[in-house]
Amino acid sequence: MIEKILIANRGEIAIRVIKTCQALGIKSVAVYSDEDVNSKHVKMATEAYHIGSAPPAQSYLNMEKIVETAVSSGADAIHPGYGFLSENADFADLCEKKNLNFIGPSGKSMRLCGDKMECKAAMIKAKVPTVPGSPGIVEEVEKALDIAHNIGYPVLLKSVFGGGGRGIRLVHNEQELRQAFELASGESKAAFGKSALFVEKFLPKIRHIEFQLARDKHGNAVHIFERECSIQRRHQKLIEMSPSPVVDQKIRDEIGALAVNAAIAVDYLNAGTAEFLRLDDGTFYFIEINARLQVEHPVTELVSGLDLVKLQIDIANGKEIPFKQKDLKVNGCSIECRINAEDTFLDFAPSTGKIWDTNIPSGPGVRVDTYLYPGCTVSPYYDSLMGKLITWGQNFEEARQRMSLALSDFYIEGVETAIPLYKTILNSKEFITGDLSTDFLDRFKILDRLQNDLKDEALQKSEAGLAATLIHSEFLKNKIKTRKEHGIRWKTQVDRH
Amino acid sequence: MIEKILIANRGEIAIRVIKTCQALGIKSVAVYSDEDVNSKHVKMATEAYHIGSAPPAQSYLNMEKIVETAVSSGADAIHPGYGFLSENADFADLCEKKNLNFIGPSGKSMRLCGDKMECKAAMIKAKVPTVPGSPGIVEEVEKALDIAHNIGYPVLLKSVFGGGGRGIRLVHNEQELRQAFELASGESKAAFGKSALFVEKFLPKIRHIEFQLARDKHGNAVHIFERECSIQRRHQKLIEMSPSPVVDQKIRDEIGALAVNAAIAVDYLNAGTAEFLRLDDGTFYFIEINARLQVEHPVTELVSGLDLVKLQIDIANGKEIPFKQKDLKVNGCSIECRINAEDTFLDFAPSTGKIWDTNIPSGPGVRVDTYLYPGCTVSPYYDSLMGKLITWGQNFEEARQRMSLALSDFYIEGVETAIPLYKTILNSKEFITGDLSTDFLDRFKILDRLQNDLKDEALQKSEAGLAATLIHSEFLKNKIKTRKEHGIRWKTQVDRH
Amino acid sequence: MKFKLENTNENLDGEIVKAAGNNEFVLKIKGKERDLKVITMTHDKVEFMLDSAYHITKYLENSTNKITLVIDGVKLTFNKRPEMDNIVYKNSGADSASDSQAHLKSQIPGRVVSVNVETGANVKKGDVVCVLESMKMQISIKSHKDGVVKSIKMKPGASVAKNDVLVEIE
Amino acid sequence: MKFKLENTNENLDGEIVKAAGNNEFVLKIKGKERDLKVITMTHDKVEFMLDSAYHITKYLENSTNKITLVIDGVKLTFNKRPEMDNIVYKNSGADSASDSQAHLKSQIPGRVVSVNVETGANVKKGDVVCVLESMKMQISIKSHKDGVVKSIKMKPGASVAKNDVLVEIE
Repeated sequence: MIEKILIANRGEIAIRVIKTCQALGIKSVAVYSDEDVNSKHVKMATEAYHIGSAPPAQSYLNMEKIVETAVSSGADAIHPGYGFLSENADFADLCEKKNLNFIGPSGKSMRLCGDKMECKAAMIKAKVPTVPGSPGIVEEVEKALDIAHNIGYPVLLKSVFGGGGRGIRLVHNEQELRQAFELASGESKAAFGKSALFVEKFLPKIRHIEFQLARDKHGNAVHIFERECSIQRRHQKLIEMSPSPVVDQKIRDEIGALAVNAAIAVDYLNAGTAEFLRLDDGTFYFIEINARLQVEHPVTELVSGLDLVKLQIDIANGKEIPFKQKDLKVNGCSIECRINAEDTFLDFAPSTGKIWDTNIPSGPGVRVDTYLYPGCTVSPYYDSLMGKLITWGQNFEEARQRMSLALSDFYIEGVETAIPLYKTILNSKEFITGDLSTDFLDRFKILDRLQNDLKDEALQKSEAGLAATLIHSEFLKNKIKTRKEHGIRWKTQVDRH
Repeated sequence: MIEKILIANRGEIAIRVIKTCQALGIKSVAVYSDEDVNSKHVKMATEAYHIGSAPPAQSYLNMEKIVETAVSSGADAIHPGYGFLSENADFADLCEKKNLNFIGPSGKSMRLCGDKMECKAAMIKAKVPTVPGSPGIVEEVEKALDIAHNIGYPVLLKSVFGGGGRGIRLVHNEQELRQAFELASGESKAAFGKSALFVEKFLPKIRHIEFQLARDKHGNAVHIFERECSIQRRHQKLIEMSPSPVVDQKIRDEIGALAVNAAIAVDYLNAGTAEFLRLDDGTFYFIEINARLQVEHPVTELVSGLDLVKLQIDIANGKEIPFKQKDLKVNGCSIECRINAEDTFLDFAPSTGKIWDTNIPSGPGVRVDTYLYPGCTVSPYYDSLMGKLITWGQNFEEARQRMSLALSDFYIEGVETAIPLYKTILNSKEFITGDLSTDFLDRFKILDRLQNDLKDEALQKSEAGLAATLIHSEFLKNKIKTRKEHGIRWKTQVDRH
Repeated sequence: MKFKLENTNENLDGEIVKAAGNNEFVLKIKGKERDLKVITMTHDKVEFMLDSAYHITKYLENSTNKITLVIDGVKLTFNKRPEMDNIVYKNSGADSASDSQAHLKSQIPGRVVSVNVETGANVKKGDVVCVLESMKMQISIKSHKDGVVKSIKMKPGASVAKNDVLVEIE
Repeated sequence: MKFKLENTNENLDGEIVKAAGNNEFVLKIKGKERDLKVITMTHDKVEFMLDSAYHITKYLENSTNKITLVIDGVKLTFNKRPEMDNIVYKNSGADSASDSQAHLKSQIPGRVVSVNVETGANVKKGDVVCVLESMKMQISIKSHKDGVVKSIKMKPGASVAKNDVLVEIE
């Protein structure tokens, strides 16, 4: 039985895993880079060890150092979180070799999931429908151009190591494909040390719908409903929810069964996710298995009542999944908004720095998974996800109202976020009626609406803002006077904190 | 339809009601006394009005002023919260007279519930079993002594205006009854302007189990399961949970039906609670109806998925309850700990003052309803409830683990609380096995165990505390030196904030 | 430095062995060497790693006799003079004073509802001396000893703060 | 005082009519009298009731030209010189500079992955000038105008801060 878990990650997911460890009385071991000395996961763990400098390759991607730390600290298991080493089959193998219980699938199964081409072949064999596209990995740009020419533009250029939408690029013609190929190849090399790209038919106005999976060592396999993740930017998810507005119990049973078959086809173990695209005509295509806990797992937790990290630990301990498919019922509705440090008006470019102040929302049906606290720092070395705001309601409308309210309560000073964008989306009639697709932002010109909403909001508050400024100016004048009389420079008064 | 609600209350319950108003897009009007200028409910409401000085009689109990404020602010409804005017039938009548929708039962029904003697008569007629005791109100101490003599000591002396355990006194003999009668009479006069006491047989080792009720204007009535509220001090609830460890579905159906009959017997409208005592042999006795939202309503919200304030507003709007009894299923388990400003080791005496710092716990399955923020003040003028920590889990054990963890995360600097006591209770084998009763604290000498737990906890942290102190002393020495050199007095450094 | 941990029999001693630079120190606590790395330090707060565990400490009081701090949410009081007696746990609604003291102090803030004794009266330990009201509750304050009421320091309607003297009994 | 609300055409003017004592004031805003009561005020924060509604304001910037504040979670910028132009919304991964400016500045912090132009080269608006990496993403920085590269202010591997000049194009 697992008694001490090293969490090979940082940020909100490390904290998420620690919380379950604490509740279960399992000791937790955090690891941290130079950049993360002050991070919350370090403060919350039972023990914490420094593993290297800021760049991921020298810390959170350093398998040997992490495994060594696990062994020397007496941990008997490793939770990889998401990102970093979570889908690295070599890491899973290394853990096994060192007698560390890797909380996830076997290296072999992970390799199969990660090799999108082999995975596709396994799915076709298991009669799980897949997206039309390139038959294998494309190593040279010329080969990619050939394939694209055959299946017809536009096409998607994807990285085998992608995951979570990272490294997916839409290209409309030869020139764009050349440019994208070079960039994607470079990114992949920087992050994973190698590049492996492939080409797929671009499908317009699609929904991204995925199924949460769990499978134990005794061969029991279940799906834990779907998540609708169609609100995206640059092919990365922004808003997720469960259930999907276009999945009823019949579809859930049907596609859920496909998802379970997909898990069996790759001998998947532990919690994972089968991702599908859904066309407007209701066709579902399997795209990939994410061989790890997802960023958006909380929406599934809130509608199922399950603690998925606990479930992962139970499965890793060799226990049977403690419920059957028929025991699971969707309870209410849950929505998640990813709180990224990004500037919406700069094409979601990163925004980093010190968080001078923050207010984390709370209340009935509100959950926030975050590493933020006043005074913490958002580092340019790691990804932009600072936290996740998740709400639950008896139905979609209640979850939506609570989200809208919680977004207004969420204050982060120091970096830009998409919180105002989310308010515009949440209050749009298209979101309310469930008219979702991965091109939602473009299709409904949401950024234009956002500008109008921001203008309206500013106008609504302008008189109160002016009133505050009148009074405050008086105060400052008197302060400056007082300060000058005491011979202390005014500047000290406006220094932050 | 209700568009603007005045909340005739303060503290966490005012905030709780405002949260639902915000989610539903209903405007909220706060009222506040001199003492509450800086209170959170004032800051959160759409509008806020000053209604008088600190003593409740001059503000939160001033019916005319509150109704006048409601009318002049354009509110169309009043939510009374709990305590203060919430069970004052005259107030309900006054609201009706002024065309304000009182969110609660009618004055007539409230009067019947409030008059414990008439209520008892109505219950006997409706075949709802009640506790053996005095036939009516006892106005003079000599009369009380007679009755006690007849039914035999020990007896409970109760106030008709009590509610929430307030004004209940256990007396073992004539002398105690005389003293208690005088005190109870005084308290009741101070709080409600009049006194009305009665005597009831004291039942040893009982559980306090209550049923949440709702009844609409169309005659639909349901119960929303039970709450086990047996962990008490001085007859006031400390910890509540739903479901109760001794209530299975059969008992829930049976006693729930009695609770619904009780509501019908007094023509009860809106959300309310039927309180029962349960003897060790499984007998349930009805004791009273609380004609308002309870402090402990969140545990019912977490296991039913309902927003009870929303349900109250719907019923006040004349809507039908949007579900039937058979649609309701207990989902998981929820526990609440009341966070009172009280000193456990001073017999739970009040502890008031400024809250220098606070950390509010959060995380999966954790909810906190509170008015606390760093810098706020806990006033001696109002009751000691600063907030409520509520957890949910798939089962009792998960809810308990999450509570235990959240209690450790809850930090309040400035007043004493029972948080350490709750940790001792939550981790006791008697609580874990569900061996509960209203004399739980005495029966298991919990305060002695608490002293041991505190000692153990202190010993565990003592070496780290010493390490901190060694380093900090060095720091202070250097600081004082530096400060002296700059001619600024050391004292400014240790001033708080 | 030597301390006694209040409410326990624990005596502790420790010293800084060396400052290793980069905010790192070697300490000796109860005879054992420990590594400490300071993360942040202010006049009333220390965040640090001791060996591999994070701790946060806040100082509430630092007087000549004792230091009160909260570490990881746990309140500790170190007596600086280990030879001093422990302070006993408070255990009643009244005073923690011993029989030998004349002053009966209030341990709660509140308003005086009634004064139940007169100057010169005889009282027994446990007799109700006065009734205070706080947070909607009435609380009887009982005499901490047998004796004669020497003086009464409050009157009905007055507010009393924590530690105010209510009566003197000799 | 007169202000223009940035990104809108809203001109605002207001004054303090009188201090009514007890932290209460009468203001005139856009010609209408309003009651204001200050709850707390510090060098960068004001909490107040305006008529009957609570507001909290935090000042992020107070320069000679403009005031940026957050009120009830909403960020406002008041231009102190209403005759000045609005600042246009940022709208690309590159600079908000207009054609007339030579400097192409970085609007993000990051590490330079590659420099795609040479000094003296002709570039067209939209051509990729360099690639930055930040938060695991590679971002192409495009020229904001047609012109000739006059100087290059960074090199591969270097870190750039927000608002650092990347190249000059004339």
